[in-house]
Amino acid sequence: GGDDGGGGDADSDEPIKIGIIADLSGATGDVGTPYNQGMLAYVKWRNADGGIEGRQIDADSNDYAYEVPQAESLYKQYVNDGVVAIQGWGTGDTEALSASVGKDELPFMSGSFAEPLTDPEEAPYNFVVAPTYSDQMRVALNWINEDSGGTGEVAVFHNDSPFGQAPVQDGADWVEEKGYDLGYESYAMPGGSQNYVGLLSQAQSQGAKYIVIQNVASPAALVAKDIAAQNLDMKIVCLNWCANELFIDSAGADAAEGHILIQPFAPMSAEKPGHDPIKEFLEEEGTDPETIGTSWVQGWYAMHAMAEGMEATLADGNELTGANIREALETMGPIDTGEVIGGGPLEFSADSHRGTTATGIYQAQGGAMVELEAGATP
Amino acid sequence: MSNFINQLAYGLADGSILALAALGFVLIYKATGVINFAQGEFLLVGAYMFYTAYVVMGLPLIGAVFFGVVVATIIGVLVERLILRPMVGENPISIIMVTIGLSMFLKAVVQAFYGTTPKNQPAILPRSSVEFLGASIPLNRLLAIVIAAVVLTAFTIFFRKSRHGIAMRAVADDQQAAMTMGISVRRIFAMAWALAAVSALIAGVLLGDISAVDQNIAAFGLMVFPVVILGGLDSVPGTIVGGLTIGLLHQFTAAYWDAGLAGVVPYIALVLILLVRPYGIFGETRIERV
Amino acid sequence: MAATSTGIHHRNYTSELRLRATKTEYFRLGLMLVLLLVVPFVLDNYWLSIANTILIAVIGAVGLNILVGYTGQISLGQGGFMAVGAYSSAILSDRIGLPTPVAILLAVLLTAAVGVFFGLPGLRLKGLYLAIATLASQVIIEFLVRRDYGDFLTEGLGYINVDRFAFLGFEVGGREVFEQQWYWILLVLAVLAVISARNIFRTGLGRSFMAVRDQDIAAEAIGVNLTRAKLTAFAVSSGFVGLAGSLTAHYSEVISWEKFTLDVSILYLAMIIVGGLGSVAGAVYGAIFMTLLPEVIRRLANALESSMPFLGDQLPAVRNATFGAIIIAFLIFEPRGLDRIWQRLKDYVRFWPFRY
Amino acid sequence: MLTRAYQHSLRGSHLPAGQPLLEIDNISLRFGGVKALRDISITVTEGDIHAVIGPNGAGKSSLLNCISGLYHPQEGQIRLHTTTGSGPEAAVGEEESADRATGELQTHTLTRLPPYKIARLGVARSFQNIELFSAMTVLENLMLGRHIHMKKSVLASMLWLGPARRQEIEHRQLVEEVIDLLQLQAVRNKHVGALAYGVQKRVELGRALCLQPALLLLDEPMAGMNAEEKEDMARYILDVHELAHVSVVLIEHDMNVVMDISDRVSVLDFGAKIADGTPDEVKADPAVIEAYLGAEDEDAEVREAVAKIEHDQQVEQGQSEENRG
Amino acid sequence: MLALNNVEVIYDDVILVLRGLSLAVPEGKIVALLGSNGAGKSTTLKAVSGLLPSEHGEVTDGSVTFQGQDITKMDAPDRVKLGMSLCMEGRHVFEHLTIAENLTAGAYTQKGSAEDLDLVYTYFPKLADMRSRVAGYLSGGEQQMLAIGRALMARPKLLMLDEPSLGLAPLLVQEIFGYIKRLNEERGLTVLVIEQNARRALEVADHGYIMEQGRIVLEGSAADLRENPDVKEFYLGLGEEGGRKSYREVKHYKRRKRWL
Ligand SMILES: Nc1ncnc2c1ncn2[C@@H]1O[C@H](COP(=O)(O)OP(=O)(O)OP(=O)(O)O)[C@@H](O)[C@H]1O
Ligand SMILES: Nc1ncnc2c1ncn2[C@@H]1O[C@H](COP(=O)(O)OP(=O)(O)OP(=O)(O)O)[C@@H](O)[C@H]1O
Ligand SMILES: [Mg+2]
Ligand SMILES: [Mg+2]
Repeated sequence: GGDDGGGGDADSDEPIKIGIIADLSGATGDVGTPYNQGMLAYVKWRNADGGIEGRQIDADSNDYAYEVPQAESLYKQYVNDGVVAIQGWGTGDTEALSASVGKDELPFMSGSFAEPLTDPEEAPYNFVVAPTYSDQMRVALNWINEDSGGTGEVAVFHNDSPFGQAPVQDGADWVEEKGYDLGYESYAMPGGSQNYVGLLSQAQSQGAKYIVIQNVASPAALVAKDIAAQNLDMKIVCLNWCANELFIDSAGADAAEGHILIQPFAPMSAEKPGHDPIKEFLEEEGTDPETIGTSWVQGWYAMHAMAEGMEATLADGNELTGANIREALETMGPIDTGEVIGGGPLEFSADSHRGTTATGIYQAQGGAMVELEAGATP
Repeated sequence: MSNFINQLAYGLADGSILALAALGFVLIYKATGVINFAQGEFLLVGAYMFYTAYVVMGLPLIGAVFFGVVVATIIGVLVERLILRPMVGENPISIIMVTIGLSMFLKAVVQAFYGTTPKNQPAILPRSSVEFLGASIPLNRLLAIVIAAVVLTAFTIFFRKSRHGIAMRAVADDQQAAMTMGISVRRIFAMAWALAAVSALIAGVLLGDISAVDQNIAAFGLMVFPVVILGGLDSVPGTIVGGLTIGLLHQFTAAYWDAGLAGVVPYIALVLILLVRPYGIFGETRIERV
Repeated sequence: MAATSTGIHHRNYTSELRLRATKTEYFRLGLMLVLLLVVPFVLDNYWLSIANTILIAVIGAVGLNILVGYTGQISLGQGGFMAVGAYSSAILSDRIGLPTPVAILLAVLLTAAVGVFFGLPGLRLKGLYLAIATLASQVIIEFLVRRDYGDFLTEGLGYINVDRFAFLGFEVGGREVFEQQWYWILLVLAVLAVISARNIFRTGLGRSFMAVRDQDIAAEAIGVNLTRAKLTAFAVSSGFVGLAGSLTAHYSEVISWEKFTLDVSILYLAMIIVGGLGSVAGAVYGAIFMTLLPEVIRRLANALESSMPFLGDQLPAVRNATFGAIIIAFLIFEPRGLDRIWQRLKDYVRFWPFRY
Repeated sequence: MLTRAYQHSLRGSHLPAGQPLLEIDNISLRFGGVKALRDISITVTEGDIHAVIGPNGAGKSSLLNCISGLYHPQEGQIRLHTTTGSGPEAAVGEEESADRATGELQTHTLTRLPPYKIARLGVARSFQNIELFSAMTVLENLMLGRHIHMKKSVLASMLWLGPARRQEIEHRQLVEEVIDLLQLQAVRNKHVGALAYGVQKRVELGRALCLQPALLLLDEPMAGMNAEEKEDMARYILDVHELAHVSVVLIEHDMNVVMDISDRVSVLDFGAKIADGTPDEVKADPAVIEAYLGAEDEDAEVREAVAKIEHDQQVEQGQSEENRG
Repeated sequence: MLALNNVEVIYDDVILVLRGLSLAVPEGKIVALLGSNGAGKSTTLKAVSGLLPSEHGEVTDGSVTFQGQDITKMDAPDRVKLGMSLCMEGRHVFEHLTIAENLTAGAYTQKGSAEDLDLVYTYFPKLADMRSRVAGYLSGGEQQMLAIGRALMARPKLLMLDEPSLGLAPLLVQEIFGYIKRLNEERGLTVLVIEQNARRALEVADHGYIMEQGRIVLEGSAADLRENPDVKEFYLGLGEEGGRKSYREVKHYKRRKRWL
């Protein structure tokens, strides 16, 4: 039993139960760990701040090691524990659970920004808190179109999985739709490679000057290293999961220099108003804000979006159930993120769970992420 | 043409490192009959040990290498002593499972100490490139090939010439009979594991240098399987042939076909080769006489 | 088996061929049945979902044990074969619109056929070489499913949503009863799987599998067609595995390639080794053990965390290390698995207090 | 002659005694540069115990392996004669009458057949180093001997009730007779791995017998046994031969055994046949003595005794042949 | 030279195989150990050469001394260095090694010497012809020769042979026992031999032991044993009247001798 546990009456003061499915030790543990820390930090901060309408958040976070079966098992545990919402992580678990969360009426946010998840018809309880991979790809193509002066060749290197493929077709469609004079080819990046010179040579024979990468940081960094070693005249445009400090650090400041990072969540170095609470919190905790990476900020604001939805539900005097949270998220209007996400607010509606289409564009300069443009939209 | 040479160099470099990683695997199998699923984690541990010595403890390069070798030897011997020795004589599948458990354990321990973020390590091998027939080949790849070649040759000679080589094979064939020859099975086992750990350390350090010191190094271990099977589970020269073949296959598939297939093609090649040569290219045929 | 028959006298072959002979054995069986029947009424949905996971794992592990434990063909392709069962069943029922049980049946047959195909190298390869060749089948199947050429499998979605299990007007209900109803379905299937596997090894067919494992030359010399025996073993085993795969699909209602990775193959291998190779009961124990172990470790670790907060960040690593260490320790302690421990326990109790 | 009341005949051949059963025709076998067999021709007659002897490495085991299909000679042919309707299948439950030859003569060329097909023609064997299914019980090993006679449907096996069970019981009866013949009752449910060496050898013989063989190939069944155990084994082989009328090809190094129990002896050396004949002829052959037997070492007393026994035996044999005629 | 005092051996903690066995091998002599299958002969040799631990066996009582030194708990390889060499039952050649490599492995403690190799090759010329053949493909008898030759490579003072004639042709059995005698006479090698071929063993041996069920039941000089009527009947296969009985004449039911 236990399907209501954390919900209860509008004016109960029981803690609000949230389940977190985190990757702390699996394939994406390098970004999954700070993301999870960011979420938990937010919870701590918010609770210290009086919680949500006076109620504390009780976030139960568990590692699923990036293994879908473990995610499913955790999910069932959370459902049984009576959580009212779930924070997921990867594409695999998000997809695997999207039908279940729909049936169980549990709002679900995650680090997977695939386009189909924004469609309430397809995934009624999934909310995407950032521009989708496809939107990021569109922004990237816009930028490339401009940077190249209207013609050029683009090679898309993507993780060889649905996560990697997610924006590939949409990108091609975008080029066509916009009538860009850009060549567009996509290449799968095999896992576990020790160099991408083979891929680069294919890109080279295509004549590509731009490499859009939809993958995590380590392989993207390897591409940067290889480009540097080969003295190739190519510019990398990283989307989301490789658009972070890890990419720059792993590649080394030299190899990363000049590459473009499409990152919807402003890193600490961008100094947005939304970073203030984070800094405050960190100073209290005695942590140096400089050491905080983008993924951490992503976690913080993903949790923020969820908390705001809950707050709106309670503020409306509604019982805190999944369905009510969903409705609140859809109807509450913009959620302020202090310009951290896409340089503006998030907003969901009943027809679209696409929080925003805007993203920041950064460039690696001197080993840091330097903002080129905030709130770029397709 | 220049592109081809470039790919060749990269493929050979990856292949040499693969061969080194496979060498440890083969040594263990040859002497003890154990299939070590934790070979990738040995690479991982090796890379992190070196990182600890070189970056965290700030030892000079030589000192760091020495430290790494010593620690790797100790780990190899400990693993043999504590985990594999009690399993002597058990079903090979159970032993495989133990090494799988070991791999989980080692990986988790590395994670507990070093976290999941990749570590920055200053370049050990020069990053500059040399021009060759119009191709620019990074020096670190070339040096990786050279180092691997030296180590592999040393090992091959060791096994050809030294009586330990024969002793190892004898132990692999029949432990009891080896004992009656005065061969200390324990010593041979410990030696095999220690040597395997050391060769894994070298491979791990090279890998860490050309890509990054992170958890992905362990994943490289999975590629060891097609290598050793191709060359023959118990053949030292086989690791070289297998390593280079797989390295090149991988590289050329990525460069001239579909990079996504690069992970699969070695396996397809492997199955095809096995159908022609069921014990790999140099593997010892299992003797079944009645 | 030998030990259990001490002091029992059979009057005819029929009675000797029975699986259970003594009153104690019948008593144990009865006890177990009662337990199985009571389970859905005492467990909450979460633990029921674990029970369901175990039941599916039982089917898969029994199937794998037929191949690895009984026939001696090490397989690392379990995940791939489960994927075949899952995807085919999902497509047949969802897209083609076949009734679920029919889809499952066809999926089982298809997986058996695919198993035979990937078992072909087994005709020439032995031992570890075969193991690695089956690793190749895992890699290849996983790649095909992940790559999904022509969007044939998932229609570009990357995953398939599977409709709720329904048959002849019956449909599994919502959250309240979902786990319970599945429990009954899975229990029946798992019990059937276990019984039929045991039956196989009471007959000549099963013996010929074991003969191939123990001494293939001698097996051939007494007339066992190795090709046929091995391929049959691959087919039967893959059939069970395909069933487990397609049940996974219908039970979890969504499938993607990430559910059938090499880790799954290794997990199942762990089940049968920890449970006991070449023993149907062992596969069952192994499935239970390996499904519960991470759960138990997680709960223990979480409990520990509150008393030892410094563990905090390291918790997942500590948990994984513990998991690995337990497997190692367990196999060092008893390489022949839980089944063996159980046998010894029974002997101990039976002969107590006269131990020698 | 002694008989026992067994329901099943263990003999799988219906050729009349004295007819050629197996013809080995100029076979040669090479392993790389090693010539294991050179141009060997041997004919095994139905109803005989045919011994093959020779120094170590002469190719005896290889010859047996060629017959049972584990090796394929590069040259030459091996033919097995059977009669239609007389395969082991038909022999189940039939009453045995030695002189009945049903159906037509059929000749099978074994040289290219895989081992399991040869086994199905009724050629059963034991191995030089025991090759039992060590993880199984004696009973299971013997039941495996029935493999070629059993139906192996997957579905029926899974169901158990009905055909599968009936079949198990049916074949179990014959197996029990073999257990009785070889006195294996006490170890029926033991794992063979745990049995004494001599008993394992007997189980191996039993497994071959369960096939209801037309021809039984035994590779050094008495190696590693002391005098007493050899006597037992000899007795079992003779029982198989005399009670079940199974033709036997026997490899053995103990000359006393060979000379005592075999009807015919072929001698190999370096892969070639150097002699062929009755035990007495072979024993007297100087080539055989030089290559194999060595200088006669038994004291005169023993030799005399042997000669006397042999004489008695021949007389006895002569009588029994007369009786038959 | 070698003495076993009251040795008790247990396998797997439960199977009691040797029950207080004592025997002595004097320096420079050949001693034969006879007994039926499963009597514990091989176990005795394993206890002497330290192989029991690798089979879950253990000497639980008594002691083994070699040249006055207590070696009951010593590691197997160290015993080889002391000069004891065992040629195991069932050959146990290294299948994947060539004959030459097998012999080299045999000389592991001796750091290899060509002289020993030549010695073995002169004793077993057949091996010399086949030196680069892989041992696993040799015929049974050839493997047996190799196993004995390999044991000699360690330059033992005490050579222990477990059923050396197993599977050997008569001529070769004769030869092998000839070599044993020769090695004993020419090089003063002490030999402890287990044999089923009792006639042959008692011919070359100076002393014999007969064991049953883990105990010595009869001992004496080889000559005495040859004349013992029980030994004659049960080990030498001679009929009661002294002549050899034909195997054809063996009864289904016959007298068995057990010394218990
Ligand atoms: N599979 C094989 N590969 C290579 N050589 C082989 C093979 N089988 C047998 N031989 C060789 O063929 C020859 C004959 O061997 P075989 O085993 O037939 O001898 P044998 O007469 O049975 O001897 P023994 O009495 O010692 O058992 C030997 O020299 C052996 O080395
Ligand atoms: N590793 C072992 N574990 C358990 N029991 C064993 C083991 N080795 C031998 N035995 C048992 O010990 C007893 C004596 O065995 P051993 O091999 O010493 O006999 P043996 O006299 O050499 O016989 P054989 O003539 O058959 O070689 C046998 O009953 C055997 O079953
Ligand atoms: Mg032979
Ligand atoms: Mg013995």
